[in-house]
Amino acid sequence: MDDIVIKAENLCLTFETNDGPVHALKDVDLTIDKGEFVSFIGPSGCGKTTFLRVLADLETPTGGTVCVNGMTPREARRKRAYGFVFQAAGLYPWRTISGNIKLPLEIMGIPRAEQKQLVEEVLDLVHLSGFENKFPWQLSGGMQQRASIARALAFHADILLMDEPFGALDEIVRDHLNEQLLELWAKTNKTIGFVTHSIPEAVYLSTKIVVMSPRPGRVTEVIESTLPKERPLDIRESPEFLDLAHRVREGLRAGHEDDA
Amino acid sequence: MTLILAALVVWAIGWGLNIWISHQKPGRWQSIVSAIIFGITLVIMWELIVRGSGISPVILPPPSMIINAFATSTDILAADFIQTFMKGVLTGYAMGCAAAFLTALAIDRSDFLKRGLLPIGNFVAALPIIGMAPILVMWFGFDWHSKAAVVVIMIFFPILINTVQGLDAADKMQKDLMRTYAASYWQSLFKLRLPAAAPFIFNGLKIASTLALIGAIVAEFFGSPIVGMGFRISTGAGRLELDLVWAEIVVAAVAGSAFYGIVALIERKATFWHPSQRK
Amino acid sequence: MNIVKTGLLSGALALGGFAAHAADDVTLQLKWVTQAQFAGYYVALENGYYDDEGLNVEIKAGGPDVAPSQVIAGGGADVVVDWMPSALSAREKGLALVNIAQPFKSSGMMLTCRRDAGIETTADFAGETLGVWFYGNEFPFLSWMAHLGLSTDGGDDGVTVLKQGFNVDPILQGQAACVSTMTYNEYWQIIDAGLTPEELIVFKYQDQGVATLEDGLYVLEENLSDPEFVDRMTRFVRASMAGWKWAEENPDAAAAIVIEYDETGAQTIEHQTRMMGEIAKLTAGSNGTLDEADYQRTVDSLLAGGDDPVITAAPEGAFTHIITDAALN
Amino acid sequence: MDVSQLLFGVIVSTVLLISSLIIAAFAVLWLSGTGYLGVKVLAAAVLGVLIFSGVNAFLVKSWTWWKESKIRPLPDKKLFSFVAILYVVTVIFALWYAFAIVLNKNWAYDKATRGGYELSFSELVADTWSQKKPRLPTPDQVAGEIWKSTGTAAAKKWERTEGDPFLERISEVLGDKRNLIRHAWLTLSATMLGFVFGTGLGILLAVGIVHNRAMDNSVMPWVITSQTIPILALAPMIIVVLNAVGLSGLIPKAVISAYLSFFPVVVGMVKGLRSPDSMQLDQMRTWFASKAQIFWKLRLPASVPYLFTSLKIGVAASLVGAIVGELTISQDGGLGARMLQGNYYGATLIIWAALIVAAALAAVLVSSVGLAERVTKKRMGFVQ
Repeated sequence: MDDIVIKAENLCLTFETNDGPVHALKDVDLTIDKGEFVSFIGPSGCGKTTFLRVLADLETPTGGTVCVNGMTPREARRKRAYGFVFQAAGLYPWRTISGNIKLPLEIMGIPRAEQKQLVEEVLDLVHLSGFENKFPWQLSGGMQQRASIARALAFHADILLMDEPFGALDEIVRDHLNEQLLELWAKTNKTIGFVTHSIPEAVYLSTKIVVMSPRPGRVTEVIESTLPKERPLDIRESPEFLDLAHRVREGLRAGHEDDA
Repeated sequence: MTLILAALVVWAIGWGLNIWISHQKPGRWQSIVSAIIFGITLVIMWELIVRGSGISPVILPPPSMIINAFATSTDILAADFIQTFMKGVLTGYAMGCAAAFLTALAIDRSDFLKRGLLPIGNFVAALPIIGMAPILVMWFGFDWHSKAAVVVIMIFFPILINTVQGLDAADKMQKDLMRTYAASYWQSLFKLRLPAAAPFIFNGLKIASTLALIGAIVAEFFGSPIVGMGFRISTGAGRLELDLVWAEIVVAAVAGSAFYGIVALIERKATFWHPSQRK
Repeated sequence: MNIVKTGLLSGALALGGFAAHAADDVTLQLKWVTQAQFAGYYVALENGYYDDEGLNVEIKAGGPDVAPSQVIAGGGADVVVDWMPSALSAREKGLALVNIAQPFKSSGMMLTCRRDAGIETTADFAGETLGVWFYGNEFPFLSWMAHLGLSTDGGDDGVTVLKQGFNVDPILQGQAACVSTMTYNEYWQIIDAGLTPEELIVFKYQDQGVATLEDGLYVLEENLSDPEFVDRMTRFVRASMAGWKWAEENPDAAAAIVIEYDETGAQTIEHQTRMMGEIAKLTAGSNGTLDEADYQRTVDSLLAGGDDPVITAAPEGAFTHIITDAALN
Repeated sequence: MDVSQLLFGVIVSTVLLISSLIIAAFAVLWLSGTGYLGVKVLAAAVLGVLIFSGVNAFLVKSWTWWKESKIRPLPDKKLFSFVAILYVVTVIFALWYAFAIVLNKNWAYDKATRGGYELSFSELVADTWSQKKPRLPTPDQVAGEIWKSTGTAAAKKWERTEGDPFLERISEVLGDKRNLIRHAWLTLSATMLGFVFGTGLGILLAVGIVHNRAMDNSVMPWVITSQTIPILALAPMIIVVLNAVGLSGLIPKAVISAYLSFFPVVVGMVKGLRSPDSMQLDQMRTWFASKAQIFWKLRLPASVPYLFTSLKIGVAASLVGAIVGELTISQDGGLGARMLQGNYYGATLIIWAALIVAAALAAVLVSSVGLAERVTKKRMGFVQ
């Protein structure tokens, strides 16, 4: 099917350490369609970040296959098929906001004039117009993270991979950014992979929630969201939402039990 | 000519070996072996190039001559080592460290002194103090006392500044915690601030360990009894005993490195908890 | 700006001079810093004696850490001013230095002692601390001590040797009973410091019969087989000796020339004038030719070094008269 | 700053000045006996520190009282620092004069004994503070010597060149061998050249070490070892070797100066080039950045703060290198040559003048690098 963007089959990844092998990922099978918003949730050590890093070719799997846009992760990386947002904003203190967003564009060799236009576009998208010439430390934490999302969006990759991007922010800012992320997703129709450890966040954002469990890292449950695409903040008090959240919690517990 | 070509071949082999090693599984042995191979490569190239290009041994003796001089004059080298290192450097080092440390503690007690002395200390630490060597030789006489004095003034300020900085290193939260325990000045000094300062103090001690030997040797250039590493180096060149001079330089380098290594080793044992000491 | 300009100018002049006269380059390495001890060479340069001989001479001043023998071995000079003991010692170490001229007839080296340290004769040296220069200058002292039968390892029946810096502080401050001085230099520093000649007693190496030859001109033996080099040195020695004789006759003017060439600006005209007066006494007896009797005395004195003689065998071919014969006769 | 603060400053300074003079006088009286010099210097230092701390404790107490009495507003921090520095400087000068008496008194007594006259205390002080070749010259003597060898020397040269064209006179004055300014300039040029060599070499080595594991393993330990070799020992040999290949003058000095200054740069740059964390490097990977791009866009800019810290140490080391070089190649002039010549002729004033000028040079060099650091960091957005 053309719509499949990411496909993992029997994916395994084992780290060799002094205390013996650690199975970060074991037999992971997963398919993600175009335009989906997929959250990965699970306790720490369950391999959710590792999975994202495998997709981004930051880790090499030790078994199984993985396809991104029909290519190997390495080819996908070479083709710049995805944008990656890390846990911290990771903006360069010596570059202004627009300089930071230009950084990947410079690396990819995009012409200067086009760079300028792209930067304006994405800044508008994340509501940061007017802050082009500010340095990162002159912005609040939430604004910095928005800038880093803008940086990941700047080169029009179809896929956006986000590794706990809002983990270090406070609840109120987080809500706000979640709302904006949904808006952005609706506008751009990108495929988003999103790692989180917050159940409400996962339920609120996703069309598909992947529940994972540790030792060995594996997928225990994939929950399709029944929520509509249009999601105001107060949807979180609806029974449908609470039901989904309950299912996720159950899934997490189940994963935990067979660990014990 | 063939010898010089041979030198290039040796270089290629040595470097190739090191590249091969660097692709092996990482471990502690790797850097040690690499460094040794690099050093041996350099020494062999030195030998081959000096012999190959016919450089006079009174300008640059080949390593084989230096090793020979080393072997035949161990008694001289040992006497020089004792005079310069054991008497001059170690005495000066101990005195300089103690003086700087005590001064740092005295300064630490008063904000006023800290504000007054630190800028001046920083300034003095950047000065070419080595220029004081002839003056100190004039003041403290020709024997090792003046060398120790040079060592003292050379290492005093680096240690002082590092210690004072270190005593400020404990963070506010930890200091507040000590306050909640109603700890006295000395309690908080010994239980919190000195341990927190240790990485800084050791940094100062390490800098001082390389400065000390250089200071003592330089001071010997300006007058000394007829024994000592600086004496041998300066007079040996005049007598064209370059092999002995280089043997003495080797002793100095080994002694200096060992001194530094010992301080670093103590640091590793004493501040194992510091992030920089963890793997 | 000025330095750059002067540099360019002198560079252009040197090039121009080379083109015009095709002058031969000679580099002379001195044994010590620019002072009246080397007045003859500076006078020859300033008065154009070298130019007249078709030579383009560069004089490199020395210093406490510059060993002329090492410089000539490294190819940094064609001819060096050195003392015979250190030249012979270098020869024995395999660096074949040959004396081609000897402008200094007498030795200016002496040991200056304070009378209040209880020294009247050489017999009083035992158990005292004596200041000595090294860097090649220690050889005459060592052979003298061997002559007197004194060990230099310290102890009551020997002397304690102190590596003297470049000044006379040890005697002023009582750290040593005697220090090494030159008649033309350090002795006057002691006098300038306020001690009177009556308070001092001097032992001249010349009077003690252990004098060794001082400032001579030395070249590498291998170069002497080259007739062109011999010719160049002949002209050099001729011009240098003319410089020396002029300096002897015009000490004040010679001192002023030396001052002009001192790059460090630390020399004073008073000191240099006095030094020139003393130097003239040492050069007076020589027309530049090495006196073989003096040579033999130097060698004997160095051979008689006791357990650890400066040289172990009488050197062969350590001097030549070819150049002085050609230059002066 | 209001009047009361100024008043406070003045009172404190006066108290400090008086107390320091008391220290000086006391030290002299106490030490006017005879004995081993080193012991006395040590004793004087201990005594100085004791009195110093006593006065200090008193000041701190009164300061606290002042603060708590709330009669007047608290003087600001800058003034406090200024007074503190002033205090320390005053004490240093007082001790300097005191030590001048202690160190020079033997010669004064020696002269008196030989001349057969008695010295009163005031005569002793007058003599020790004005000797021609003192063991420790007083600050005013050093200042006088510096002025003599700069200002007065320039004025003399100016007069002597009367009649020459104006520009020529200026260049004559600046190029005067007796002028300390020229020697400072010579040292400065060797320092700068060596600094540029050393920094360049240091950065290149650091880049190699960061990018090549083999180099990291094999070269780094020897870089550290190189600094334990006493450079003064190598200096004469470096000069002879370079002379043999026809390099003389500025270059050998610059080489020695580079030898000393490359080390801090290597160490700092390796640290700086490795300062980007794994997240930043991963980020670069996701963009498929080349090694060169990672270097130019991430590693190099991230290393700038580290570079400047090293440069400040490096420039001071460069100056030491140039001076050490000049101690050996004294024939070309420079501050090191002045120190050596001063030592050779026992002219302590020349040594001290050269030392103080060298110190001033070091201060200027380090603060220029500091200024460049502030400007660059500000432009790069490092400063908050």
